[in-house]
Order: sequence, then structure tokens, then C-alpha cells
Amino acid sequence: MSTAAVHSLWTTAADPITKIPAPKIEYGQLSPTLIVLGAALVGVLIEAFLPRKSRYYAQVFVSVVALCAAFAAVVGLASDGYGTTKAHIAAMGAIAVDGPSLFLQGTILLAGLVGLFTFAERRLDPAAHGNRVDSFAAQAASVPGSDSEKAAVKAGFTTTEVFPLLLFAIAGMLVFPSANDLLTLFVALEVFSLPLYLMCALARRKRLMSQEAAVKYFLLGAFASAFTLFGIALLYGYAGSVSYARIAQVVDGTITNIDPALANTMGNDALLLLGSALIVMGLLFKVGAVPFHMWTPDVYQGAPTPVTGFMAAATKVAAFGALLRLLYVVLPGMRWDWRPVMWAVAIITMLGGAIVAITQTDIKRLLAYSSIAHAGFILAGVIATSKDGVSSVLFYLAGYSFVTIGAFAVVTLVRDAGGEATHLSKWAGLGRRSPLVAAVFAVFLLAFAGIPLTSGFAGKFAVFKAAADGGAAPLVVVGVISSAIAAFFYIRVIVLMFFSEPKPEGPTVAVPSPLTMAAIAVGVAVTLVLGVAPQYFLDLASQAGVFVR
Amino acid sequence: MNPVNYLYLAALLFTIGATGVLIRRNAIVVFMCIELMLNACNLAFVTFSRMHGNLDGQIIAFFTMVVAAAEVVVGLAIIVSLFRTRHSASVDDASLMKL
Amino acid sequence: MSFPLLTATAALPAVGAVITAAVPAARRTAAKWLALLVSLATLALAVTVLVRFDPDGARYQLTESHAWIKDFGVRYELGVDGIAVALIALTALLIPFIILAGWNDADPLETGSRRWRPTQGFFALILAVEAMVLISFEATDVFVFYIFFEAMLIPMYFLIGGFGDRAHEHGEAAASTQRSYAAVKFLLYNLVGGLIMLAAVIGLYVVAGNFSLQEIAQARASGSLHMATNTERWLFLGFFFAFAVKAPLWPLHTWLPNAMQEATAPVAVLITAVVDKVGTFAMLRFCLQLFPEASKWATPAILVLSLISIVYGALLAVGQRDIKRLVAYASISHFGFIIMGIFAMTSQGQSGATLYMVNHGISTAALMLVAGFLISRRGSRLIADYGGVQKAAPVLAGTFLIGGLATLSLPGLAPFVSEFLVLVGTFARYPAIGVIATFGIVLAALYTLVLYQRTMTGPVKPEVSAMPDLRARELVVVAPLIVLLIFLGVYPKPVTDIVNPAVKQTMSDVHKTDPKPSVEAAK
Amino acid sequence: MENLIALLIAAPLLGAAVLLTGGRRLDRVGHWIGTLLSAASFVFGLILFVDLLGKNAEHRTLIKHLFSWVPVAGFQADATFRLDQLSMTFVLLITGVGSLIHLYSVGYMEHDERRRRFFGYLNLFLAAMLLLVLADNYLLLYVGWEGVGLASYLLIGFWQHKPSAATAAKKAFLVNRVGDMGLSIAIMLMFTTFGSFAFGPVLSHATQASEGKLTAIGLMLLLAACGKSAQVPLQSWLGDAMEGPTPVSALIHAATMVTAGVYLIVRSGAVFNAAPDAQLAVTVVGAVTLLFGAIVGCAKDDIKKALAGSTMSQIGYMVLAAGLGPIGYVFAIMHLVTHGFFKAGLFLGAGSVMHGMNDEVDMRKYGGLRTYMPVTFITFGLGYLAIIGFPGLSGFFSKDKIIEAAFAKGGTEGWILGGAALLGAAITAFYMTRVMLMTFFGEKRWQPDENGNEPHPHESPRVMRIPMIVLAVGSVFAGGLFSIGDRFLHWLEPVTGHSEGHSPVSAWTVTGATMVCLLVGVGIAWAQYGRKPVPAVAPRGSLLTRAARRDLLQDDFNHVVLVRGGEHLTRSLVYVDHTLVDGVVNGTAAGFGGLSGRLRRLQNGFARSYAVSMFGGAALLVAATLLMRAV
Repeated sequence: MSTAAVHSLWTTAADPITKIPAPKIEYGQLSPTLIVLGAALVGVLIEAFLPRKSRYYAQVFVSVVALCAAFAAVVGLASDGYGTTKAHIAAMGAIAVDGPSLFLQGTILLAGLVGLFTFAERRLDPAAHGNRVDSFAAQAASVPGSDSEKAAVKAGFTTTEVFPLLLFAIAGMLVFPSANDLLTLFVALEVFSLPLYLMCALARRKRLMSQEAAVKYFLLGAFASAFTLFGIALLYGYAGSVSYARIAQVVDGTITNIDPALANTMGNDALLLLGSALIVMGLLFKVGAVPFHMWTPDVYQGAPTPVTGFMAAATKVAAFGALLRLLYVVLPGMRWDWRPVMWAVAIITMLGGAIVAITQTDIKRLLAYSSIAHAGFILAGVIATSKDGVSSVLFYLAGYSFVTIGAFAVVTLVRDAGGEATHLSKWAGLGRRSPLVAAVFAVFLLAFAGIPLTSGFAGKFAVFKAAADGGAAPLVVVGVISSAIAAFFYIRVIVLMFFSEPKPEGPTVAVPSPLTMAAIAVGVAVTLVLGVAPQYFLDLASQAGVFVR
Repeated sequence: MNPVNYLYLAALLFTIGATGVLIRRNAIVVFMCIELMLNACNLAFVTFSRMHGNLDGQIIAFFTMVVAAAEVVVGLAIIVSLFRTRHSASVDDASLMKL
Repeated sequence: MSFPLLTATAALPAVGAVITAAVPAARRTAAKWLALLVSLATLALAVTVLVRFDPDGARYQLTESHAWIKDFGVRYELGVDGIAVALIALTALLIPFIILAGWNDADPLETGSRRWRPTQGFFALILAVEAMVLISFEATDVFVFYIFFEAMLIPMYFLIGGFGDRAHEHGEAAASTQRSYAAVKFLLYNLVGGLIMLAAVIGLYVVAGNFSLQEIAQARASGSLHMATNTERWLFLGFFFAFAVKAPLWPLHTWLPNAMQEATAPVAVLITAVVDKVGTFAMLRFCLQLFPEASKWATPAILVLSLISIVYGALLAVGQRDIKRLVAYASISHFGFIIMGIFAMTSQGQSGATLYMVNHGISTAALMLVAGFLISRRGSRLIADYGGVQKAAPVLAGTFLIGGLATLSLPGLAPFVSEFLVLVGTFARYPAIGVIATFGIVLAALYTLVLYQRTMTGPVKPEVSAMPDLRARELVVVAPLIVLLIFLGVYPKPVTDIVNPAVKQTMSDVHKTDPKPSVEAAK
Repeated sequence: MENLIALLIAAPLLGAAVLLTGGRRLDRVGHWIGTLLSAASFVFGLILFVDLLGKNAEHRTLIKHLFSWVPVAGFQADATFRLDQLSMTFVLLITGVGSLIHLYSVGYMEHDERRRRFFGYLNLFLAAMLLLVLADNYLLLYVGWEGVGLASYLLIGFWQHKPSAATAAKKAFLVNRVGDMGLSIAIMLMFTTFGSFAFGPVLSHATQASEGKLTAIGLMLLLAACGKSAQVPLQSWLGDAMEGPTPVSALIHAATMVTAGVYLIVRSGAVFNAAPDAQLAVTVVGAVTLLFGAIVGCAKDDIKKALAGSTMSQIGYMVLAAGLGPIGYVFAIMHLVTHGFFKAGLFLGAGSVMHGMNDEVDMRKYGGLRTYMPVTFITFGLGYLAIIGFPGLSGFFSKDKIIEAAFAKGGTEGWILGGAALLGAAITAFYMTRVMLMTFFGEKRWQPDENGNEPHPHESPRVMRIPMIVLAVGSVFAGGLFSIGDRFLHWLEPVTGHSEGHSPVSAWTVTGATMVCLLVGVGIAWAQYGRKPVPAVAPRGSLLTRAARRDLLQDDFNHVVLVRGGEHLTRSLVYVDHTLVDGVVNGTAAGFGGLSGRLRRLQNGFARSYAVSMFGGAALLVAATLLMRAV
């Protein structure tokens, strides 16, 4: 860099800025996020001002209304054509309002709503001192087993803060897949991650594990976001901007007016490759791809099960949305660089998740590994780099998220004296005791396994088809093989539930309130509808399959 | 001085931070190392901002600080509650869940 | 629009399954009767299909076509040719007998939870399997076929793992372990096969752009759809693998003995007489039509494998100590014949193979169901636990013998005709293979007669001396099957008339003509 | 008239169906139903015979097409019957002897609680046997062929509670199956050669096919014949088949079924005529068997097994004759018919003896029975004279012609075959005399059995005596009736063809030599068993005798090579299936399980090691991306 150039920079920067244009914000198009964020703030206020007794109802009410309203807003935007013809970049280039954003936002909102139902469930545990309790600690700050905890339980404290936390997380997730510059991406990442870290620590039972999960999730998550941030810095260094469109232009080499002062760093491919690899790594951490998956089983096991369900579904949707946008909007110009790498990641993710799951003995860990394997399948669709690839991933995510929440909701029902009985040996003979619950869980497992007539099959078929169309036939073969391996452990659970003799002092199945029932019912309904008559949703996904640049 | 050197410094700090995460046991120290990594990023942003001659990088650095602060709030809360339960802040002690 | 007869045929048992499953726990008997009535009504519909099918008409008849999943290029397309009609009739015919034979198999030992309804489940699952098998036979869209081909594993899996023979030498816990092992093995084998087929199905879509059997076959015939040689071979192998697991062909067979051994006899019949037929049927319909060149390319290898199946299955049947396992290995041997007939690429072979599917269904049903009655009386599957049953229960022994004779393809009984056609058809093109396969008939006699001798003849064992003879319900199950075996042995023309035109079409699909006799003048 | 052909089969078939499904209420009349329907069939046969006699020799073929049986492109098997002189002969033999034996069985099986079923099986046999000889194509013949096998199986194992009977039945069926394999392959060969397997097309075009194919077809037909007719090497089942009730041995394992092989060869004459190598094989098999059976017959103490050896041997004669070509066909059939009479008679006699002796079969425990059962003695004696070829009786005419024809073959072969036939005649005389002497002459040798029941030999009831008498009459006169004026020759000639041979020795020389042989055989037997008392326990005997007692070690060979070898094979295959075929799959599963267990350990619970994995992953990701660009 020449001194003259530097000097000119200094002088430019030293000039007083006379006119800062007011940003133009399309509030209407951002309304889903804004509604949720607003509701979250209202939730905070509720915590501050309402009496303890009425907080629960108020929070649930506000949350449900907000999520419904936000979903309505998404539907309204989509029907106005924002997903297709009127798709554009809003909020001064920070947020993209287009098909994939709207589709994923809708999915996240519905998943959040269903997840909320499981958060609000208060009938599973026996009432403590006459107070109904949910899955969350009475007072998170009290030390487990201490007198203060007992006092908190006795006083009927509940951590109703989870509802605003949930809303904040959802708001972050809504922004994440529609972020159109790297800064927004990073902020959204933190906005949805931080509440999740907290919620992980809030379990009522097994608090040690819960806290451990939170610590692990937090440290590793922060570690990963540091990498992401560094990647963002490098990409910024490469392109001189954090805007997706601008970076894409630089990558493509189509940028018109290059400031000569930037010539030195701009277009430095090392920066591009390093930066994009680190950002992708951060996203792969969130979707739980091997080798960035190791937090998944521990956190899934330790977190309160409703949180696990929500996290497993919604985080994956948001993270895959962001990954898609990054790869399809920012980095299509270098797909010959990232495709082989992603191939490798997809393969080890599919195989690794499936293989390690075989020997799991805890149902929540098992589902965690299963979610890793599924991340691999979805990655296969991501790699397709075609419009079909996008829509197949969207469809897969929609189907998968409801199955996941439903499955974890069922997990909350099977309880013994220590709370949820998550060890697989306790699930023996469940089919005898409560055929209906076992059958429902079997449906979810079959959907995970990708048996025809379930959403799992339709999704897997869509993803593999897109991958094969995109020239990734070997990936399909690996996918098929790992599906076979995965089938083994799903079936093992079914065997256990239906064909093993029930243990005499086995767990009981709690009768849930309509909230959890609704969550499970929605899961089953979506599973079957997307399995038997997926065309409407495939249409939706394929209309939504185009990113705006 | 050539601003590229700041980049090298940033990379160095980032690596030190990452190494600290990998080798230190105390959760607080680990967390501090992560903060170090974030600040390394900030340095890189500011440097690039200087090199590119636009202010985006500097603004981002502010955002990063805010985010880091938020992380501190959440992180310390979690770590402190763990410490109060276990009377230990060692991340290695928190290994109930494995395999 | 005309009445969707094919859909109705498959939908009726499906609906019946749902309703049966919903019958309250206390109304067990009602569930049984309901299932039986539904299966009979399905049979009536199947007979209607049979009557309305015109053997000399278009290739696919009673067709239905509706849009289903546009994005996957999938249409809900049904249609039947002669081969499918024959198998639909077989399936619809056997299910009532299976239900009747399993009448008491699923009565709960103790009343568990209020919601525990094994009996309802058992009959509902059987009807569900029927529905899926029927629609597999009817589908002319590869995807539709695939979906039900795979989905039928699930009810089948529960039938195998959930219901077993009552008494067991090692107690109920051991039995349940073995059962679930068998069920898991069944499911995994077939699932792996199905998943590999899934890869091929996707590959087919990438190449062809849709799943319509007729469209693809026409496009291939007219040359508008070109498949690279290697692509065709890989796709063929993907399809064939799944069907070979299902059929089952050596060395992919080991799930069958376990499954048949552990399942109750009616379920074992359901597996081997009905469900497995989908595999061999699909070879004829999909492998040969979609990939004619690859089929011809693979023929030598497949013939050798089927030959191994024939001899190996029979030899292993000789070595078995468990009645049901023995029948299972015998079935493996018979499936070897069926596959051999299909890939001999002669009209005798393929007509014979189709006829064999029907006949094997009936004959195995007869043998296995009687074996089930026998086992339910003594509470043991071991051959060594029997002896002299003939004295105590002559009718049971007699029907068992006829079932056995059908299994060894005694002339005059139905399987003979088909087995001979397969042998002739194979011999015409591959004399050496035909001759070796003929050894199978000696081995078949060996295992059947050894089984009969050890169980039915000789001094009467004390445990069997008080064994009751066949009851009325059991006779109602067995007698019609035996009548059918004799009828189709003496007069198989009704079946061959339906099958022949379809086989002719298949032969022209693979561009093969029958070898000509060396002395032409004799004709 | 053609419809009668169908009725011919339908009558016994109806009987079988009614008797086997009728249930207990038919127990009292079942046997009469069976006998009646058998007799009805015989009557139909007679009507048809008279009808045929009324026609010209060329028009004595009736064809009845019933329905199209297996119509598959190019493969047309019809249910069509052909009644010509050859099948007519068989029809009369089968239904005639069959009806007599039905009658006999009414008495013989009187005390068996499963008599109804027995008659059902007998009727089933008649139907199958008639189908065999009336079929107009080989596939339909095959149905009858296996049908008689089934009936034979059921009847040999009729006393199922005896393990030996059940085993014998199974063995018979299995050995027959080996033969059936030959028939299957022969039919397949015909189909690929001629495009058909109906008698008409195959036999009329036989000369157009290559000799190699025809030889193959001929050899396969021979294999089939060996199985059914108990010829070496598939003869081992016949001796064991004597486990069945004696009427069964008489009807199936002497008079009718076992001769089906001869029928098959004669029927396929056109094929054999054009395949000299196959013919040679047939004659060799016939010659070997006639000696084999005779030798075995000499050594057996069990009266039925001795007779079974004799049956084998006599069928050997027939096969030998059939192998000689047109010159021998007629005599093969003639011997078959006469043998049907005298061998059935002999067996019924043996049955009558057993009936009177508490089912004792060991001839060493008989002796001097001629006084106790005179009718049996006389009828048995006449049968004996017939079989050894006493001049003027049936066996004399038919056997003599065969020996003549064998010599007429010419060359070394002719001498060897003729010599074998002559030797056979001598041995026949020996073993039959032995049976006669041990049973009816000498001192009584029976003892009370372990329960103290001493047998009280007595004559059989009339219902059993009548068939014996009728058959004895046939044994005496049938040969003469057929031979005088060459009636039988002219009757069969249109079907089988005939050629006169040019024997190197004159007919009278052959007759003379035969007589000498006969006398020698009888003389030796008299010297051994007539002059000296018969020991109650068999002496150890020479090596040959001991071998002959064990059916010339055939069973031992089978046991060691086939049974043991087979057991080892199946056992090792079961092992292979379990460990190897299944093991590969289970091993794969276990492999994944092990891999899983190992990979699982990476998840060690320490957040820092997770961070290492992430860090390493990030490094790999970066390195790989950079590498991709570099490549």
C-alpha cells in the first residue's frame, strides 16, 4: 500500500461527514421477526411486573399469540409474492426477504409453536407442594439439592423466563437464514445461541447434567462463533464488505469499479478460502456435522427435553438455511472448491452419526446421533447446487423438524421416579404397557429411518434425487448405506418397545395435557401427510427454492 | 508501519486464544481465551477497515464487543452456577455425560 | 370415470385393517370375524378383477392414472397384466385361509393393559400386508411399487416379531429373544435390499425423468431413451438385489429360515407364499422390462445362483431338525426354480415361473398350515419330538402328506406342471443347468419323505398318542387348498391362458424368441 | 367307444376318491366298493378288447382327446389317451390281475382296521397304472409313472407303525425318483429335439434326429426304466418293498408296476431302434439284472424277498428282450404278461402261507406245508413250474423265445447275452425249487414264538383261494394260448414291429439247452434242500452267499457313499450356512457394532477434547479447501 493512498484515506476519513442518510427499513417485510422480538420484550416486562402466579399464563398467552401472529405475517408476505416475484433485499441490505427465508421462517415459527407447547407442559411431573411444575428448575440460581432450592420449590417458583428466552431464540433463528450480510449473520447467531445456552441449564431434574450440558454447549458454541467471526473478518478483508451481494461479485470477479487502494487485499484468494472455510465451520457446528458434532449428544442428553426437541429441530432449520444462503448466494463462484470438501463432510457425517448411534443406550443420545446422521443426509442435498437441491433441503427440514419435536415430546412422557426414563433398557415392553405411545414413537422412528409413506422417506428421496441429479451419485450410495445402518438402531428401539418383556418396575407413561398431545399429534400428522401426499409441500418448497441476490 | 503486520498479530492472538481453550482447564480461563479470540477478530476487522478505507470493519468491531459482553453475561452465569454446584470450575470435572 | 376396481381391491383390506385395529379389546372375536369378512370381500373384488380381465386384450388393463407427486415424476398408476392378475388372485385367495388358520394364534395369554389388543393387531397387520402386496402387484409406476414394496416390511416385521408359537422349549423369554432376532433380521435384510433399490430408483429417475413403467419401456423400445450400458447394468443390479433378497436367492436367503421358524405358521405362509412373491414378480415386471439388455447380460450369473439355491436349499432342508425351518429351506429351493424360470428367457420358463408362484403359494400354504396345526398340538417344532402321528390323527397326517407331495412336485398336483415347465424352459436354452436342476426333484423327495416318515410314521410317541385330529375350522382351511392343488394340477389351463399373453409380451420386451426344436418336421 | 377309455381310468379313480375321503362310515363296505370298481374297469377293458378285435389290425388304435392340459407357447401337453394293442394288453393285465388281487385282499386284509384305506390305495394304483399305459404323450405318462410310484409308496408303507415299512416306502420312492429324473430329462430332450413329446410326432420322426440325441434320450429312458423296474443299478428298493402287504407285492411289485419300465422301452421302440448304443445299454442292464436278481433270490430265506429277487431277474429278461429291438419287443411283452400271471400267483401263494403262519416269512421256519394247505400248494406249484419254464406252461414259451432272440443278436454280444439268459434259467430253476422245497416239503420246522403262540397252518378262505386258482390257470395256459399260431405276435406286431432274427443256433438247440439248465438247477436244489433237512438257522455260507443275502452289497454301497456322504454333506452345509453365509452378514453387523463401540470412546465427555476435534476439523476444512484450489 502506497503512502499516497494511505494519506488520501486519512484525509477522506478526516473530512466531516455532513449527511448521514436515514436508513430505509421495510417494517412490513420484517414484521415476523419484529413481532417475535416485541413479544419477547413484553415477556421480559411480564417477568418484571406481573405477580408470580399469573406469569405462566401471561407468558404462554403472549408467546402463542406472538408466534401465531408472526406465522400469519409470514403467510401474508408469502401470499403477497415476497417469496417469488417480489423477493428482494430489505433493511439496507441486511435481510433478504425471499422464498427460502419465508419458508424457513414459517417452519421455524411452527416448530417454535409446537416446541412452546412442550415447554408449557405442566402435568407430567407430580405437583410439588400443590404447585404444578414444568420441566424447568424452580430457581435456576439455587444450588441443586440445597435448602434454597427446596424453598424455591416449596414456594412454587417457576422459571417462566424460558418463554421470553424461547422467543428471543426464535427471533434470532428467524433472522439467521435470511441474513444478507455477515454481520447480521453473526449477530443472529449469537441472538439465538445465547438463550439456548441458558435454557440448557434449566432442567428441573438431573440438574448437574443440565448445567454440564450448558457449560459444554456454551464454551464450544462460543469457541465456534469465534472461528466464525474470524472467518467473517477474513472475508471482509477479502471483499472489503460484509454484504453477501458484494462478496459474491468479488468472488465472481464481476465487480465493476475497484478502488485501486483495495487492489492489494481484494481478491486475495487465500483470504477468501480461509474465511469461507471458517464461516462454514461455524455453521457446520450448529447443524452438528462431523467433526464438529461432539457437543450434540452431551447437550441433547443434558438439556431439558423440551429444549432439546426445540433445539434439535429449529437450530437445524435455521443453520441449514444460513448455510444454504452462504453457499448459494455468496460462494457459488467457488463451488468447485467447497463441493469436494462438503462431500467429505457429508460422507463422514452420515456414516459417523449412523455408526456411533448403534451402540447408544440412552434414548436422547440416540436421537442426538440420529440427528447427526440426518445432518449428513441434508448436506447431500445442499451439495446438489441446484434449485432442486434447495427445495429438497427445505422440504426435508420441514418434515424433519416436526418428527424431532414429536419424538422428544414422547420422550418426556416416559417417566420413572427420577424423572424421564431415558435409558433404553427402561423402554423395554413399552408397547405392552401403552401401545398408543409406543406406536406413535414407532411412527417417528420409522420416519427417521426413511420408511415409505412417512415424511422421512419423501424428504430423503427428494434430497437424494437432487444429489443424484447434481452428479453426486456416490454420495447417494453412501447415504443409502448409512440409512441401512441407521435403520438398525431405530429398529432396535422398536424391538425393545414391542418385543421385549416389560420390566416389573418399569417406567410409567404420564398422561400429558392437551399441549404435549397437540405437539405429538402435529408431529404424527405432518409425518403422515408429508409422507403420503407431499405434493403441495413440495410445490411450496420448490416455489421457495430461489434465493434473491 | 504496514497494516498487514496487525493482521499477523491478530492471527497470533487468535491462535493463542484457541490454544488456551484447548489446554486450560478452568472454565473462566477458557472463557477468557475465547474472549481473546474475539478480540483478535476485532483487531483484524479494524485492520481491514483501515486497509480498505471504509468504516464497516470498525463498526463491526463495536458489534463484536457488544456480543462479547452479552456472552460474558450468559457465560458467567452458567459457569458460576456450575461452580456453586460442584465447587470447581474445571471443565474436565464436568464429564458426567460421555460415550 | 369408471369404477377404480384395482384401487378398491387394495383399499378394502387397508380400510379393514384400520377398522379391525380399532375394535375394542374385549371384542376379540368380532375383530376376527371382521377381518375374515374383509378378506373374503377382497377375494370377491379380486375375482371381479379376474373376470373383467381379458387375456387377449391390451397389455395393461383396468388401468388407473392420477397425478400424485409431480415433483418426483410420480403418478399413481395402476394396471394389471396376466401375471399380476394371477398373483392378485393368489393373494386374495390365501389371506382368508391365513386368517382362519391363525384364528387363535393371537389370543392374549393374560389380559395386560386395557389398551393391549394383540388379537386386533394381528389381524389388522395381516390385512395391511394384504393391501400393500396387492397394490405392489397392481402398480405400474416404479415409485408407487417401491413405496409399498418397502412399506409392507413394517407390518410384516411386527407380525414376525410380535407373534410366535405358544410353547417353546426354552421358555417364553428365550422365544421372544429369538423372535425379535428373526424379525430384525428380516427387516434389516429387506431394508438393505430396499435401500439399495432406492439408489437405483433415484438413478432411474435421473436417467428417465419419470417412473412410469410403460413410458420408460416404450421410450427404451423406441430408442428415444438411451441408457449407457454400464448405467443400465448398475440400475439393474440395484433393482435385482432388492428382489433377490425378497425372493430370496442364495446367498441372500438366511433371513427366511429364521423368520419362518419363529413366526406362527399362518404368518410364515404369509411371508413365503404371498410377500416373497412380490420379489419374483418384480423381477419379471421391472427387471426384464426396464433393463432388458442388462437382464440378458446378468442371466448366466443369475442362473448359476438360482441353481445353487435349488440344490443348496434342498440339501439344507434335508439337514434341518425343525419342521418350519425345513419348509423354509424347501421354499428357498423352490424360489430358485422360479428365478431360474424367469431368467431362462423362454416362454415355457416364464409361464412356468408365473405358474410356479401361484402353485408354490398354494402348496406351501397347505404344508405349512398343517405343520402349524401339528405344532400347535404338541408345542414343539422339532421333528424328533414327533412320531406315529398318523395313528393318532390320520386326517392331519393325510393332509400333511398331500402338502408334502405337492412340495416335491408330484405329477397330478399343481406344482408339477410349473416345475416341469421351468425345467423344460431352462433346458431348452441351457441344457446343463436344466439337467443339474433336475437333481432338485430327487432332493425334494428326500426332505419331504424324511419329514413325513419321522413325524407321521413309526411307533406312536406317548406325547402324540392323544393328539386330536383336525378340527372343523382346520379342515375348512386345508381342504380347499388341497382341492385347488389337485385341480390346478389336472387343469392348469385357466391360469396359463391368463399368463401366456403377458409372458409373450415380456419375451418380446427382452427381444428373445424360444429356441427352435432341431427336428422341425415333427411340429 | 373312445369314451370308455376315460371311464376305464375314472372307475378306480372314483373308488380312490370315495374311499380315501369317505371316512369311517364306509369301513364296512369300502373293500367291496373298491373291488367292484376295479372289476368294472376290467369289464370296460374287455368291451374295448372285443371292439378292437372286431377291427382291422391297422385300425386298432383309439385316440381320446379329453382336454388341453398344459398349453404354453410351443409346449402343448394334452390329456389325450391312446388305446392300441400294446396298451390294451396292459389294460387287461392290470385290471384283470388287479381285480383278482382286490378280491384276494378282501380276505387277506380282513382284520386290518384300515382296510378301507388299503382299497383306496389299490384303486389309486389301478388308476395311475392305467393312466401310465393309456397316455398318448410322455408327460401324461409321467403323471401315471409317478402316480404308481406314489401308490407304491403308500402301500409299501401301509403298516406305517413299523419303522422298517416306513423306511422301505421312502427308499422305494427315492430310488424311483432318481429314475424319474431320467424320464424328465428324456422328455426335455424330446421337446428340444422334436418340439413335442407326444408319441405320434416323436416316434414317427425319430429317424430324423441325430443319433447322439436319440442315444441320450434312450439312455435317459433306460434310467427311468431302471428305477421303476428295479434294474441294476436302481434295483435296491424292490427287496425292501416286500415290507408292504403281500397282495401289494403281488400286484405292484410283481405283476404290473415294476414292468412299466419294459412298457416304456417297448413303447419308445422307434427311438431305441435308431440308437444302437442305447439298445446295447438296455441289453446289458437286462442281462446283469437277470443274473443279479437270480443270485440274490438264491440266498434269501425270506420267502417274499426270494420272490422279489426272482421278479427282478424275470424283469431282467424282459428288459434284455426289449433291448434286442423289434426282434424282442413282442416277447418282452409276452413274458411280461405270463410273468404277471405266475408271479402274482406265487406271491398270493406266499401270502396265503404267511396268512396261515402268523405272518412268518422265514422259509426256514416253514416246511411240509403241502398237507396243511393243499390249494395253496397246488396253485403255487403250478406257478413254480411256469416260472422255471416247464415245457408247456406259460414261462416256457415266453422265456424260451427271449433266449432265442438273445442268441439271434449275433456275434460275441449274442453269445454273451444268450449265455447269460441260459445261466439265468438254471439259477431260476435252482432258487424256485429251493423255495418250493423249503416251504412245502420236508419236516415242519416252526416253533412257538416268544409269546408261546404256535402257528396253526391252515388253508386260506375262499375269497383268497379263488384268485389263486384263476391265476394258476393263467400260468398254465396263457403261454400256450399266446404262442400257438403266434397269436400274440400278430396282435402286437402293428405297434411294435417285428423282425425275424437269424440265430446262430437253431431253435431246438436253444430249447434243449434250456431244458438241460433247468434240470441242472432243479437237481442242485434237490440235492441241497430236498435230500437233507433244512437247518433252522442259516449256515454262514460262502462269500457269494453272504453277499447275496445282503443284496450283493448294493445297500452297503449306497449307505456308505450316498447316505453317509449325504449326511456329511448336509451337515457341513448346515454349518456353512450358519457360519459362513449367515456369518458374513452377522460379522458385518458385529463389525459395525465394534466400530461403533470404538468410535464412541472418542466421545469422552471432556469439553476440551471436543474443542480439539473442532479445532482439528477446522484445520482440516481450511487445509482441504486450500488444497482443492491448489490442485
